[in-house]
Amino acid sequence: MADNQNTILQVENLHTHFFTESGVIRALRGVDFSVERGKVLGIVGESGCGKSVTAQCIMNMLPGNGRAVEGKISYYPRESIGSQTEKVDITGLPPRGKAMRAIRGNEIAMIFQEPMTSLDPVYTVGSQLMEAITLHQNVTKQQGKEIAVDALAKVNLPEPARIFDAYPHQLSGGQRQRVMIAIALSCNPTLLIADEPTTALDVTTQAQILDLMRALQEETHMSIIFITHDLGVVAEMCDDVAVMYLGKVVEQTTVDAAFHSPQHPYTRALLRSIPRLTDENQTRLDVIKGRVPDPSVVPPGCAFHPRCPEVIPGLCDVHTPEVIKLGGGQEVRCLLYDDKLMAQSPTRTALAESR
Amino acid sequence: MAKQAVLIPVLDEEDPTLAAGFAKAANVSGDIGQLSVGQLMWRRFLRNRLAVGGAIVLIFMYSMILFAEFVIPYDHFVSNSDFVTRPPQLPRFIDSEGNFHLRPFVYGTETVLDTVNLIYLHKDDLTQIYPIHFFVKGKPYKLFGLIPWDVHLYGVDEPGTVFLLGTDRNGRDMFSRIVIGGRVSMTVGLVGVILTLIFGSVLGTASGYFGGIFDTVLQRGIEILMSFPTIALWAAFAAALPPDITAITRFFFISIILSLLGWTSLARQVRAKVLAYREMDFASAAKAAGASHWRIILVHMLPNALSHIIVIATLAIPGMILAETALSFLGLGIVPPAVSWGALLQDAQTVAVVLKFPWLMLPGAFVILTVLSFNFIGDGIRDAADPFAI
Amino acid sequence: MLAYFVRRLFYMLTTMVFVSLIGFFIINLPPGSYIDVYQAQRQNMGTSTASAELEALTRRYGLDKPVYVQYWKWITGFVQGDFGISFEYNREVKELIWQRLSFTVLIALGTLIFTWIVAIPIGIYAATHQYKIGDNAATFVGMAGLSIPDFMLALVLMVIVQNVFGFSVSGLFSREYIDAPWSLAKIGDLIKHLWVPVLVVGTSGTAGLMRIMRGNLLDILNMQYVQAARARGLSEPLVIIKHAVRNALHPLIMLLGMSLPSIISGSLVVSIVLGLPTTGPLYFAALRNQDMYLAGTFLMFLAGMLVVGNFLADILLALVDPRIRYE
Amino acid sequence: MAQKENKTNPNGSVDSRTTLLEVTDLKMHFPIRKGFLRRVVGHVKAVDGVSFSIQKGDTFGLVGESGCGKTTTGRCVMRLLDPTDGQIVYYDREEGPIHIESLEPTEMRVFRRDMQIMFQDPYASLNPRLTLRQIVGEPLIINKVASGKELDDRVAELLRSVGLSPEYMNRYPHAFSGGQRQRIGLARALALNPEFIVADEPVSALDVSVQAQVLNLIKDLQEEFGLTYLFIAHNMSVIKHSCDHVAVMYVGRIVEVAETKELFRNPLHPYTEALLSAIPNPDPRQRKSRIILEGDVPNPARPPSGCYFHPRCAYAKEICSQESPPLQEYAPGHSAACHFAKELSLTGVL
Repeated sequence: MADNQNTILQVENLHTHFFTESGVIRALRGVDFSVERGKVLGIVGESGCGKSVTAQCIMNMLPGNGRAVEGKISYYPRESIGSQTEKVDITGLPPRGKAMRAIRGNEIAMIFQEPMTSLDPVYTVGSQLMEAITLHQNVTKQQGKEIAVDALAKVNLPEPARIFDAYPHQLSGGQRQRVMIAIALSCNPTLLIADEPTTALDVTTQAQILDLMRALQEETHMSIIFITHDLGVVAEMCDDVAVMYLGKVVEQTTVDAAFHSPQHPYTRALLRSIPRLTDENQTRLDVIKGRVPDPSVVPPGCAFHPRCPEVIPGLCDVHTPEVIKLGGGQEVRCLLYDDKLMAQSPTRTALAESR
Repeated sequence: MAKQAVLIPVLDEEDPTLAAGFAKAANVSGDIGQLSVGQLMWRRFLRNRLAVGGAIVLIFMYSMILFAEFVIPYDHFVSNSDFVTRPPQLPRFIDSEGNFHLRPFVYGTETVLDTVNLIYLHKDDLTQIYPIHFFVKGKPYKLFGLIPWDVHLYGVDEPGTVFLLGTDRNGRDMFSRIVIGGRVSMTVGLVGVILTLIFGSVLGTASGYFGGIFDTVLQRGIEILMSFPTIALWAAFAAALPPDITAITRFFFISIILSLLGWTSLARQVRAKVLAYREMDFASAAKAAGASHWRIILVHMLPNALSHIIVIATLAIPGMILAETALSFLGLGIVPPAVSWGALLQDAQTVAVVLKFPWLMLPGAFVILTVLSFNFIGDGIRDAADPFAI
Repeated sequence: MLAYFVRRLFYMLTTMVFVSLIGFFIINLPPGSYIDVYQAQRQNMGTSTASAELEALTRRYGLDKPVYVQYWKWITGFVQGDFGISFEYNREVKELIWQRLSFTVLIALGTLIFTWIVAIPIGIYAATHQYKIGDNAATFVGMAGLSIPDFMLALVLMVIVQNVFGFSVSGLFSREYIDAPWSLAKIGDLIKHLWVPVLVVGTSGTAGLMRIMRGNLLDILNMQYVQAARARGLSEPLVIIKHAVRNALHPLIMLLGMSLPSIISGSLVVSIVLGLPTTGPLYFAALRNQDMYLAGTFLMFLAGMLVVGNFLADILLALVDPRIRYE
Repeated sequence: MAQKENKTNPNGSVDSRTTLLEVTDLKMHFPIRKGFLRRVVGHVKAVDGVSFSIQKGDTFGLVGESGCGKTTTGRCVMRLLDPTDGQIVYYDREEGPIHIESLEPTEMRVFRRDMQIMFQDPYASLNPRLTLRQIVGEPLIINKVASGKELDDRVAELLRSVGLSPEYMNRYPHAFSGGQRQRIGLARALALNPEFIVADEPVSALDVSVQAQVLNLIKDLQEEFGLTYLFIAHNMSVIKHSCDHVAVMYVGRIVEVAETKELFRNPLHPYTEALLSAIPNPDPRQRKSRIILEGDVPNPARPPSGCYFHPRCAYAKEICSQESPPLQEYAPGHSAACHFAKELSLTGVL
């Protein structure tokens, strides 16, 4: 997949650890996924699965005590002359170095979960917008301001010239998130990372923002990594889906397959547990038992096995599943699809019958 | 009540995320849920070496002033004209001829006349050796003012003297004076803090919980009090104390004066906490269950605010000790013949004196040690409480 | 913004009214009337006072009238520059205080500037190097600085200077300049002497400010807008200075007004040890001698300085923080 | 307590379902104070004339966006806030109609046994200093219902009924996760055998998989104990799943109230239509264009004239900015506050 001309970002076997005063927290334990050019990849998972840490790794902005100890993030920038894409190894760049900063905000941009706190309260919207533009584009102040006002207009903010001079506290949550998007898109990035951009917003505002992001994506053909815990938003926004559980991607596939033929038991259980409008009123929901364990006490074998409804004792708690490619580009980390191991399994026949 | 409970299978184990975080913060392994928040904080506190060190120092110093009469070799008020400003007699093990003594000893005193300044100067007489004895019989006294006893911690045989920290200008034993002075200096802060705690938490809680006019008036009052330079106001009140009151009355008045300004910051912080807790759902839940105001304040607010209050109180004590020292140093606090560290330091007001008799500054070292210990403890409690506080 | 300014001004004036009440209360604290004190002092000095003089005094301050009249007479006189007389010096208070007050202000301002210049960079360093050696050292030194009584520090510093450099640093001027008229050389001499009280008074304030700055900055560094600034590609120094430090400084501006009381307090005590011609020695002497008009006037002015300082800090905060400016 | 009796309701008509709670024209205005004298310069009309009634055994949903006043309404009903105006009548099983809004604090305390509340934030709702025994047992202690061994037994029974092991009784809440804490909160709410519970966003702070566990538990307990819920939420899917009737709130007012299915199928208010349209559907094959509202929810301190929704409403006409439409019944059990409820044909999601 890495050789695929359409890949813009490739994450391979990424391990990220946090070194705290009382031990190492293994936040990512081998994350693999890839983002295709012009596509929207949804990363979905429950709290603590490592989806935000993944975003920080791609931006190379881990907090001081965090480090990517293993694995690789390869970024394939805009096509240069001769249609030869040059590969950038993000994990190899110093986080504060010039090379990384030239990518950050310019080629890969990011928007955050809390619109209320992601703008600096003491500077105007305009000055924060100009910060990004003048840093990455060789323009005069006047040109920069034009680009900035344009960017504000592009995200459908009313009276962009007035918003340019406004302070963040004078704007509503939805307006601030639009400003964040304007800042992120002002330098025409090829990849946008959106970390739960609508979680803190009301449902009608969320609809506004999702609508805007979709329209802008269609217009600019940028790629988006859309991180969320809301399966409805994933279905709405994404082309591909990566489902994460406890620091690993357990399934990556197209959005249609994820919702209509999910293969990993976790994906299936997650989909069953959400209330749907089409349900008969007040039926019982299917639940996943237990909860996500702490990253410092990861269960052996498949990390999901203690909660898995399809667990095979003696197999799932012993062997760590590898990525298995199924048809249609679907990839899954589950021993149920490991023919070799399943063949040795004593419960195989029983299971085969039950299927 | 004859309901049959539905048997829903117990699905949940402990929450690993939060529990693990708390366990790490408190450095406990195993069942975190059995330990109360207070116990968790205590365990975390014990890991802080500076704070525990401060606590040990303070325990040591407070026991010293508690058993002061036993610890000191001389009465702190008895002058001795033969030994005016004698330098400290350091306990030694090896004499001038290089012989090792198992029992520590001090040298005797040799007095010479400084013909230029016309004063007597004292120095160690290397020929006289007085071994230090422990638990010696001496002047009778009453321990805690109750138990008559005559045993002292240490002493030397007559005609030797043991002025471990030297003597002052009246030939009084500095060590004895420092220990007795510590009684005032180390407790004035405690009494002041107790008053501060009472004023601060009651007024802060009332203004936060009930709000309204009372709150407004109190907040404005605090602002006004805070716009005085503390020492200046303290000194003004202290100067107004009638001159003919007893030392003990004066001590209590000084404590009250110190807490007069101290309660303001505590009241503000308690108020802020109470305002926060008042909006928290557990207080609403108690109200919904029919709890009275008193129950909500005493069961739900106070225990949660307690760690904050303790931190503020601990960190307020050094301020009061320093203030007493400064006031007494200026002659406005504890006045002779009563002694406190600040009053003792009055003897060391000029460079000339300090250069000639540096040991007169020693009470200051005790001030620093005490204040530093309280600061370390206060900081330690704050660090310990931080991860668990709401 | 104008409404904010007017409101703060109104706050300041009301505070001053209450401060004056407390000042008057202090003047009245010692038992007996000043006339008694005055008379006693005159007699001590061997001069019997003409009863006419006493009567004039009684009339001037309405001492035979009810308390509120006394207060009114005193405060109206006060705002017109009549602060009463000093029994100790037998002079009008206003003749005694101005120079001393201005030196107090000078030392306070010098200390304030010193504290900020030293504490802020150390605080920034400590926060950006949390738990590293530099941070721990700064914390420990800061703690020690908080624990030493000002006057002891002054003594120790004087002893060190005298022993090592061989000159005296007490006072604000060298002997030859004390009575000399103002000149560049005299100002230079003043600056040469000023650093000792500034260093001594500033030590505890610096320690406190450094710890607060460190804490604030650590909080701000976790804010999302700092992350967002990084994500825009800004260099780390720019992120820290432009976004983090700027926001961390705001709470300190509020503290600016609140740190004045301890600076003034410190300068009062230190002045005694260093023999500075500031408010301190005269104020404490006035209190000990129950020279109440002098003491009360000093207290009023010291408090007034703090109230004005608080007011200025409020205005400054509004100028730098748009959330307040556009309230 | 679980027995359901049919009661003659106060109007005299016999109904198979009896009204348990009736709220009429409830208002909660918070004064805005400014300046040195704390003069009142205006009011935040958090709740501004809300009326609804809840039938015994029902789950009545209150839905709306942040700041619409749904939580304030819940707290007024519980008398955790003292409403500015309006009536809250509770039809007690023994004592008949009780006007909650005018009860004295002491009378209210007695009455609190009948109605309880569970909260949104699983971390702020449990006092970290108390053990589960103290937390769950607190209502019993305050009301002197049980003590000693009896208290322990009752707390154990309550913990078991919410799916927690009674062995946890001596533990402190910090050992428990969000979902478990919500169970503990539910156990506390059940302690006095209430018949009415206000569930204020009970699952919005929980992970998807845990949310399902708690929703199921809420449902099971209702069946078991014959509870009536006022269920406050912002998530339309959760509302649809849990509630029998729904009221939609916008800027302190109810704009529409109906039986759940009816509301989702045939919304009568344009705001409801937009709200329904905005729900993200977890099925990529059913993507559709949504109704995108312009602008933001207005500030309840300065609401627009007339119908509060008119500046954002695609169907607004002149009258909408002038007159505030009353909440009117357009079909049996289906009311809306819109001048054109009859004329418009709006689209639902079912």
